[in-house]
Amino acid sequence: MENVSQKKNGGEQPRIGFYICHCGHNIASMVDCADVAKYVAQLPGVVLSKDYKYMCSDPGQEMIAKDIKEHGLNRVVVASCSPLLHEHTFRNATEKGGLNPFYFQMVNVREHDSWVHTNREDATHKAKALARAAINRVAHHKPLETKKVPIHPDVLVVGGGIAGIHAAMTLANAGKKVILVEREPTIGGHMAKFDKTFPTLDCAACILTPKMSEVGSHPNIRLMTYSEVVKVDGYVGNYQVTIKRKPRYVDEELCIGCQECIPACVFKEPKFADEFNEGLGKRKPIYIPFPQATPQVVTIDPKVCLNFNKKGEVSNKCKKTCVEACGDKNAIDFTQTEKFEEIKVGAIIVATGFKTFDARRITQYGYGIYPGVYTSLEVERLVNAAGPTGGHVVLRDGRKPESIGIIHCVGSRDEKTNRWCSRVCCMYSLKLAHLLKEHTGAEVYNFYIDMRTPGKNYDEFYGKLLEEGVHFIRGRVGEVTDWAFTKEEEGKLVIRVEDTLAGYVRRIPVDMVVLSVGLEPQPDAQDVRRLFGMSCGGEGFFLERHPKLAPVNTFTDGIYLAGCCQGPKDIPDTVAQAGAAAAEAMQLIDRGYIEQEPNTAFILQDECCGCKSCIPLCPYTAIVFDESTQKAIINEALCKGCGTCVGSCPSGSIVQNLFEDDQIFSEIEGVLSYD
Amino acid sequence: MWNQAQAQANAAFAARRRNVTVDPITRLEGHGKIDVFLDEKGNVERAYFQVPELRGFEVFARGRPAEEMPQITSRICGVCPTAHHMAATKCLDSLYGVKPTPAGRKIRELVYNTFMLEDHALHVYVLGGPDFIVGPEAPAAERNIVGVIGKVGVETGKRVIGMRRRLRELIAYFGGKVVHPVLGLPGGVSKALNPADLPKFQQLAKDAVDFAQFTLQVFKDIVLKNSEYVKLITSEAYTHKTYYMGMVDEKNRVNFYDGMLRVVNPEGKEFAKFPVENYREYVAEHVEPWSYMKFCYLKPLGWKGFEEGAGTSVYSVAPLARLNASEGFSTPLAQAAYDEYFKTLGGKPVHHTLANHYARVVEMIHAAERMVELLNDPDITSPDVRTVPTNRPSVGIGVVEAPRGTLFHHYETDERGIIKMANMIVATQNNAARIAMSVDRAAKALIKNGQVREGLLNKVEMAFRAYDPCLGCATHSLPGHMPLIARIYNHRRELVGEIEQH
Amino acid sequence: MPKPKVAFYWCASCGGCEETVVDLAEDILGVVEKVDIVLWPVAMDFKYADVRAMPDKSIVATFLNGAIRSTEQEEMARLLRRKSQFLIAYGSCAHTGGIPGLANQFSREEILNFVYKGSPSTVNETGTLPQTEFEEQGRRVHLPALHQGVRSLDQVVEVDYYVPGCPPTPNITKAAVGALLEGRLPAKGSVLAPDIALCDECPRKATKPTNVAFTEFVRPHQRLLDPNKCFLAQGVVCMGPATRSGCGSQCPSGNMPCTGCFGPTSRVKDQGAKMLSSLCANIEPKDEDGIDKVLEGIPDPVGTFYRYGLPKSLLRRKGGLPTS
Amino acid sequence: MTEKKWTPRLVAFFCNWCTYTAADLAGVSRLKYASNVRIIRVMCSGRIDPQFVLEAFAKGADGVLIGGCHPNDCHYVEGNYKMLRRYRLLKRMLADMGIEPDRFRLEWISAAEGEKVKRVVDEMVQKLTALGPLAWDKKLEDWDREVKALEEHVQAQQTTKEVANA
Repeated sequence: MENVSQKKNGGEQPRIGFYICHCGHNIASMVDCADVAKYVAQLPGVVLSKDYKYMCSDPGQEMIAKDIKEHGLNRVVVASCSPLLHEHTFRNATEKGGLNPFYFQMVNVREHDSWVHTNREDATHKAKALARAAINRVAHHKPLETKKVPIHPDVLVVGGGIAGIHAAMTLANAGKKVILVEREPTIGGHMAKFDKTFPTLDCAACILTPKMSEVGSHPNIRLMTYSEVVKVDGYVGNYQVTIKRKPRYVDEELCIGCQECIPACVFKEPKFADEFNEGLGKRKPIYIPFPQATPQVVTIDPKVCLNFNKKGEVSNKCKKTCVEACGDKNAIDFTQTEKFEEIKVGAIIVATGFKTFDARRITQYGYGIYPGVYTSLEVERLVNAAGPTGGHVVLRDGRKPESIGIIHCVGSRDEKTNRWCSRVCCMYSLKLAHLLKEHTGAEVYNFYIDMRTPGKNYDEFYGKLLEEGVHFIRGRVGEVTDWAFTKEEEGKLVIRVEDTLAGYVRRIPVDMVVLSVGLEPQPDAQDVRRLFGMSCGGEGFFLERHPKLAPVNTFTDGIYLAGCCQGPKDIPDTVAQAGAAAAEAMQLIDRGYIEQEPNTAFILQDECCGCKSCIPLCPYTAIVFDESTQKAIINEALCKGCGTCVGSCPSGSIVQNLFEDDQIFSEIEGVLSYD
Repeated sequence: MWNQAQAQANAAFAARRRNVTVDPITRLEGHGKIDVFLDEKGNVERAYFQVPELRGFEVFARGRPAEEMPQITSRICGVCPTAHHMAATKCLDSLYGVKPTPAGRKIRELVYNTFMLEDHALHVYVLGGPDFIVGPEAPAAERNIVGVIGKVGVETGKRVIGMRRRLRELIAYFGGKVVHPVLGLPGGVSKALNPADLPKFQQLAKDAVDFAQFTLQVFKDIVLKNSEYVKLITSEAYTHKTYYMGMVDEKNRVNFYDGMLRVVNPEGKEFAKFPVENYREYVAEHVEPWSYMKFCYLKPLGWKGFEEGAGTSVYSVAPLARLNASEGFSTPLAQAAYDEYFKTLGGKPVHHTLANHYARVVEMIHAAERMVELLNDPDITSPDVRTVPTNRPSVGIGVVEAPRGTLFHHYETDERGIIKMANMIVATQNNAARIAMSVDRAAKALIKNGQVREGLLNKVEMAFRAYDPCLGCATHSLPGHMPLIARIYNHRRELVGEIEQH
Repeated sequence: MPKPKVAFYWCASCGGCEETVVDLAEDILGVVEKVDIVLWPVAMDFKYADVRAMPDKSIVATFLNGAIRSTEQEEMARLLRRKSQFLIAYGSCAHTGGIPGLANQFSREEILNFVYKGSPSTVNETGTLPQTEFEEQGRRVHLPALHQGVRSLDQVVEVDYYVPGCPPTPNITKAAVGALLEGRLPAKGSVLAPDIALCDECPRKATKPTNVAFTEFVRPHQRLLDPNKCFLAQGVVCMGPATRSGCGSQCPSGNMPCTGCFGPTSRVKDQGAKMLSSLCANIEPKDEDGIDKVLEGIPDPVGTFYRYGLPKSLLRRKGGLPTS
Repeated sequence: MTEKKWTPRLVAFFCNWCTYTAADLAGVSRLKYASNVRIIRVMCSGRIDPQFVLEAFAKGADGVLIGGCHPNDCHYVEGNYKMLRRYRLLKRMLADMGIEPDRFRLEWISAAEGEKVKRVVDEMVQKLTALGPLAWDKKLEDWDREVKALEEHVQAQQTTKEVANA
């Protein structure tokens, strides 16, 4: 009556080899490895028990393979770091020794022991208990086959900023088919808004726009702008992604980008806030964000277009002069509606970027109160030749500023807002200082806490600025106010700051204040995280699988990170990371298949009573009721191995490979057997 | 532990000198125990009848949902599970203040009378009857069902077994199971009678009446025609003058399932008649330090010890008592047998313990007749078998006449119907005092001048078996049949003898 | 050749198991012919002395029912173990502790104090309690001490086979006896009943939907129950999915849910935990309040999930109770 | 162990994706917490069979901690809800069996919350220390002594009997 799954493999007696890794001092300093090895040596079924400096090293792995052959081991246990790190390494070593790789069990004595405890005796004791559990457990292990699942060769890139663009190009040039999804009407992201880039001061447009048009025309890239990912199903190698295509009321295929419709619009003058220019400029209901926008396709904004009513429905109230202008191109199509499209891809690169800090949150800096206070991004547009003022730096009241204060770390390194350093502000503040001085000849003051200029030629750039006569005042600005104490302060904005070098509080009157706002996660980062099954760090940026060894991987296989959605970084780092993400995706795809952890569940057909309790529990509808046998069966291809049905089967008739009941029971007994 | 081993070893040696058989496995679970103490002359000074175990259903019922009680309490006794099941179910009606539907009530009554009949039959042919049918002096190994079959013939044996099977099938039909049925719920029963199955059961009921009368005939032929047996039945050794209690309908006729409780005094005059809800005013339990069984007595009279006659407060239940406490039966054949019964035994009340066997057979006839009546009632096949309770539960009291006598269940719950207090007084407890008296009587009669007469325990156990004592019920612990062990101590309080009977 | 010797004996049980053996009805005559019953207290008179006198292992099979709660029972269990080739735990009490096992949630003292002092019909001004040793004018009378808690048979002596059920049904009893007489025996320690849960043989199986999501749990008395529909589909807790089959789904045929007397399958260590797991996982609400609301329908989880098996469950007994 | 002063035994079942990873993060971040905890990895909190919890207590755990992904974050969509529902009733049942509520805890800990692993473990160890040993395994041993005692007693009896019959 004993159920099949409970039987040991072939009834053979376990011959276990145990190895504990010193990991240099990482483990050995807190755990008495030799003592643990000595303890394990006398446990039932253990044939040999060793401690070794670096188990993951080649000699370490070879030792395992060699011992298996020489000592006829049939089970292997390694106590070292987290299985999430090296389980595969040691499974392979086990396999090299001629054993099924799943006759292996790993014990986490580093992340879960030596690194988190302070008492050597207790840590050693814990290591023994954990080892004991693994020894118990491994005896119940069974030989398993990893499933090979073919991979869909296409890649989805989410986000059309420089990160997404570069990743897409890299993949496309390598011959991979790429789908690039961008929620705005054009790709380009933040970089497209920049004027010049530090430290080289080459113009952003000059280096970015060629790449953009390349993307637009690349045979291997399918560009989906004004679109959003709304659903992600499937798993590594085989994702089904649903994409929402917002109606732009212009047919992308038919529109040739001649833009004749724009002057033809019934609105003679642009009168609506222009997002691309941070609201400093105006646009019409029918518009193209900026001249080099990709795709070169106009967009109609139903919120303001006369042809739509308040509810956003087509009212046909408008003369539709734009349609006339478009003529027989017939590109304008008011009947467009939201569409959903499902695509299949093997890998996904998430490059959804960042949002700049909302300067209103620091009221004492007066943004939104004093017209003379600008954010750095606004200034990027002001100094840009293609910007709302054609590159002339004039204040909202039209005056030319004679003195300018640039306040660093707005929304960065601040207990009250964001604790992290946004990494790019110092450099772009220097750049803006340079540009503003160049454009206006004004006195430029930089208010900084620390000047952070790591990176190639960065500090040199800082040096150059110092020579240009830009003022640097060290100290966090207390407030920006128009309350004048003295004659010369009148009509100016006064920046009050404690100069920590001079050691006293100063009041600097200026015409223009620039707030160097920090970088934040996108407001919808949490939704995006859930969409792709990723994790977020405490600050809300997406979490990489490992800060050093897997910086562009996420905890979900086949989903990679690029750019500032993972954390603040400058363009060079972003591009480098995008390349890395592309490479990771490629090595996944080019393998052609993925090996799936064989931790799937199966139902014992003779034992299942057909109570159907498990069926609604499966999130992947992998369990079905077979009317002919009157029993439930699991479709292994759909099973993802969560084991929920196993834990819930009232008659214990479902088994999960790698996590069988008796394996876990023996583990429980192990961790509790003290001596 | 060690001391007990010592004591037993010493006892062994002491006993061997008087060469009385001594059993090294002592104090066996499931034994009633009798400790007999002799005076200097070697005559009985005092005999203690003990029941050595207790399970405490009342306590572990706490925290359980009340609706589970019919199933939980039926495990008090697997010989009369239906009695506990039904008492508990009626207790739930009272707890939730809900009246069963006509069909619900009648199905309960049908099942209950069927149970009474088959349980009585079990006793007559398997448990107690063999004493008479095979004969009290017959070798022990023959005084059992097989012996009975040998005596009355395989055909009769088959008929008995077959009839019990069919009766139990009816119980199983409604109760799912025959041992520990599940039909009882407040306001009725869980399952209706499918009209298609009615004829089958009506036939059964008819056969049951024949069977009951046949049984009465067997009893008359084998027992009443045998003057030895009649002498035995009416002998002093098995006669006790006590009060009697039984459940009666509005015309004071025997009713097993429902009614008022009536008590008559040793002269047969009505002492009390009360609704079951007032049981605590009339019935009380007395604790003795030497037994786990509590001894019931009539509360208004107070505990007067193990006394009989005028001064007693001891009362008795079960068939003998039911017939004494009633004024007849509602069904003709039973009524006739009732009259003949008292005529045969010299008028009411009958004080002879062994007459229980006779009374039991009379009751079998009534149970069978009730089956016929109920199965011919048009309500019986109605699908409307249960009223869902809507009242807030608080206190419930339910009483039935179990084969072995009056059975009380009493629960108190919180507003969710979760048991806070459960109390039960079980058939055999009502008889406990009288049983103890029978033991003392038998011992005194059969032990003289230190001479322990053979067959002591045969005789004593016959007295027990007449009550059909269910010590399982009594302490909510032991099974229906009760093996015995008696120990004899001399005036120096030394164990001089130990006799077992199973 | 001599007939094989068979014995029936009970410990702390209600006698229902004995009744079942009697319920073999006609077959009993058959059994009686095939075997030599050496001990059967409910229906035959024998002296234990005779059993004791037997050579060890001379009884082929002893069917022992009832839980173990005292040394007396243990003594007898050990004696019969010694005399028998096969010791069979017969019925829920011997198998998993049975309903008396629910006493493992209470202490002996709680029981004594209520029964002899607290109960409303007891009159006991002197507060007398039964004594293990009571002396009256030099007369010493002994009562066995009640023991703390209840045990299944295999927690006391080695058991070869189990026949489950409260009580076991005649059909599986017959099958078990047959298997023994014909030597068709499964692995030692087996439960002599199908190793598949009750739904397999339940006539209501087809009416269980594949998407049951509990929005409430209904107690049987709270609603009229559909005589043909799966109880779980009606929101009534039914232990069937966590309970061995073999009884012929008797309780459902009486239109009441299974309460689990056949015990868990061989693959389950703790019947109650498994049933709890399956029921709860299928609750509909996701918030704690919503979940708790649904769970109000299970006011007594221990009594519901361990009705017959508390002593054999993983925890066996309530914590903090005296151990001796 | 016996002469060593008592410290609580805490068994933790962590899901692979969130809480186990958080424990790794706690390690990488070199956070320090009580060494009493023994972490057992399962793929999803939905896999945690109430039997595991009971077994842990029965085998001598003083407390059991379950860690899973935050609501809506389950790597397997809803496994954590399945566990939450079991938890609600299991906790009540354990109380009926005399196990204090503080000995059994469910926490949602995301992969980023290494800090929370430390906090929860330390809190729980503190509470368990205050509660003292549960020692269910010892309790059962004590209870089963009476069985052993009887075994000896019966042996003793056998010998006395032989003497008697000799």
